[in-house]
Amino acid sequence: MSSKPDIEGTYVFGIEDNRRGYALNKLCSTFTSAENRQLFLGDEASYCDKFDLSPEQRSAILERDWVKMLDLGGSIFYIFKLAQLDKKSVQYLGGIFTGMSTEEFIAELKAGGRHFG
Amino acid sequence: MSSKPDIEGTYVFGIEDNRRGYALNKLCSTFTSAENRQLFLGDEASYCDKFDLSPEQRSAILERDWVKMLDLGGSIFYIFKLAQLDKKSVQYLGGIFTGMSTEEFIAELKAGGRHFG
Amino acid sequence: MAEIIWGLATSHVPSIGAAMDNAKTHDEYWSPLFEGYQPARDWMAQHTPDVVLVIYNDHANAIDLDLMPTFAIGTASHFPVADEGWGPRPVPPVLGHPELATHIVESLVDDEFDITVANQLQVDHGLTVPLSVYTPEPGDSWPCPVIPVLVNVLQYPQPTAKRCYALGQAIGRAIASYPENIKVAIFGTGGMSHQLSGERAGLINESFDHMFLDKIQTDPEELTRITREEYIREAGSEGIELIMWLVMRGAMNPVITRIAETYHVPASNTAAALALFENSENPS
Amino acid sequence: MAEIIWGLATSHVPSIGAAMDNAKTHDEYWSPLFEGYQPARDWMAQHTPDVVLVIYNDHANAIDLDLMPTFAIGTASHFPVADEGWGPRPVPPVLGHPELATHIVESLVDDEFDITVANQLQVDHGLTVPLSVYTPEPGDSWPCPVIPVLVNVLQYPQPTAKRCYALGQAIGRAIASYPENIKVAIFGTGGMSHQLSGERAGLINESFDHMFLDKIQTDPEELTRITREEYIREAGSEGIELIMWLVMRGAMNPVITRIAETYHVPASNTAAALALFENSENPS
Ligand SMILES: [Fe+3]
Ligand SMILES: [Fe+3]
Repeated sequence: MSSKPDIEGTYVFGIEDNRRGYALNKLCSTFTSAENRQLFLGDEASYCDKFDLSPEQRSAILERDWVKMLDLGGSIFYIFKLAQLDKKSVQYLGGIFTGMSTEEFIAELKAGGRHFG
Repeated sequence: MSSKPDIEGTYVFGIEDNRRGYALNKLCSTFTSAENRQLFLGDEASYCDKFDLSPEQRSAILERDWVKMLDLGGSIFYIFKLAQLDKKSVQYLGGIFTGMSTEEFIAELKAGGRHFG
Repeated sequence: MAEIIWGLATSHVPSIGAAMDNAKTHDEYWSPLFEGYQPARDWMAQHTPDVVLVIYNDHANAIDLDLMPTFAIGTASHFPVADEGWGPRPVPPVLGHPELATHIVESLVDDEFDITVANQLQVDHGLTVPLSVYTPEPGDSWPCPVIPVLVNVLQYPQPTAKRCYALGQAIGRAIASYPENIKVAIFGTGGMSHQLSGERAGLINESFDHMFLDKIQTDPEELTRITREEYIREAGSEGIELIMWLVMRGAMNPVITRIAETYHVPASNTAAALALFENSENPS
Repeated sequence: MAEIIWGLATSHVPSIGAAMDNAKTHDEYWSPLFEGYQPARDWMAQHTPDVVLVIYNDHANAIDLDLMPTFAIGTASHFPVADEGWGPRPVPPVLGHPELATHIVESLVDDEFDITVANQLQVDHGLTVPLSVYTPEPGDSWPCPVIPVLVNVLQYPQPTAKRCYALGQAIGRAIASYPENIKVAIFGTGGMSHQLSGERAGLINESFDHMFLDKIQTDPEELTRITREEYIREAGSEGIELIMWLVMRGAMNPVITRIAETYHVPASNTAAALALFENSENPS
């Protein structure tokens, strides 16, 4: 019954998504500390155990299934912290989200960006 | 330059008080965990060291100088958590603040409370 | 369409909860207060809502010193009971109503209220004591889901009385536009006159309290013209909690019917009151 | 009486900061953007304020998922630079202006804005990148104190464009009523069109951007009539950050003078723009 707009090809993060994606986003939020980043990289699975992740969220994180993370309530700003740990750029993620290589995605941006509607 | 009203005999906790009393109130806020309550009671002085207290705030806490805590930016709702650790009631504090014994303070309340203005 | 069926104004001092938790309600000290509650409790037990909104303030428990919202609404599916420094109250878990809460937030933000969304929230005595006033013996669960609505009364500048009343009116519109046919009750909590610290600690102002108890029904607009400073001066530094009753009042119809009322001094350091109002039909 | 002397609208993408931090501003990729900044930088260096207000959003750093305010104002005396996941930016500490910030909060709450008070706050690239756009080489300290003004753009419902503009107008009144004779600059940050995730990732809408860049000066009222949905549809899920420019615009006079402007695609995944406006005298 939310008034949140439904826009094709676009995630609009709302209150219900916050609730659904809470554990996933919370986990990523802890990467603002160097100590936590080390802990995660040292043992990803047991780091995940500290959060109340759904099995789907857990495997999306461990398998770096970026689209699934978003589908399961992840917010791009939290998920990006995980990508940074992997030394992946927003352009890398953009390629994943749009089914392109990173190079193709960068080339489209350099050519003026992607146009819709 | 704050518009905070100045009312005799009354603490009005404002933004500047929050800033000034931050460490003191923050310390008291940690008493919402049983573990922290134990730690504090076990060694009050070293618990105090974990917070950026001014020397005056530190001694007000250790000496239970309740009026001074308020004067140094304490909020009654935070300070009361320390009083509870000592098993002191709001009536005990009321007595301190008004220069009465706890019994006298309770008696005034039972007689209809204290009237001003 | 959702509908507000009644509004309850009640003090929320922790010791009222403690009296119930420790079976002291028949003591000489407490029995006048709890006897005063009985007619309202009997009536409410006959008029059960599907969800309640509790307008209250946090007391240095769930809301951090770092970030203090003027108005916040809890959208979670459950709200853990806070440990306020002496262990959590032995009361059932508080369940939320995420769908209605989300609808109210969205409606209020569209209506130009700058709501803070409490996606996760622990609730303290400010919320659980009013639930106990409503339902003294909940057993394993409270009778219905709860939506916490938090108001800053701890740090100056508190919202003005006028803004609180306007928030209530906007909450009323939000509830009226919710598509499900559910019954809602709304609690305005805190007050009456009291002050915990300073040389005026123990302040009670019966004439102000009685004026407020009267006008909250008959002339809430007049109460919105009272300044923050006057609330603090007249009702005490903690008596300013009364502005939260205006949120409840604003959400109700212009004409409401008084079902029950009680006033008692003292409950701990406060004058305690309860006033129960039925939402009368709006002449439209 | 305090006075707003100019307003700067600027994108705040992290990579603009990273380009400066890593001395890449003369690279083929970055030089068009930074060359575009130069005229504005030269003018601002001649017109130095005593304090700046930065309207921005936090990006999952200082604002917790649990409690998300619509509008928050930082009242601290200093704001640590956040570690956003890859260590804090190597920039000077950000000092606040508690007196003016407190005055603004009190004035806004009186004016019926439901401000969250950030008594303590870490600041992320949303605030530090605009400071770097203003002052590329700050040395050991930024040229003046900063007041952070946070807007929720991350979680629907964001404030409406209309409400953001009204907030700006109220900030303008608050600054005008501050008794000290100080000069204030105000930054509206974020935008332009961009979208980071989903199948529309990489979206750029030049015609919307140019329309917005034009009307932010000449017809901001029209921009306030654009719905949240339309901002997201036209400017992308992150392009809705543009509503923060309206806060800046609202704080300025009805007539403002355009001093400099630049527009460039791409800066990372976004269209980046800068527009600098002098606050013209109000015909009174
Ligand atoms: Fe209270
Ligand atoms: Fe941003």
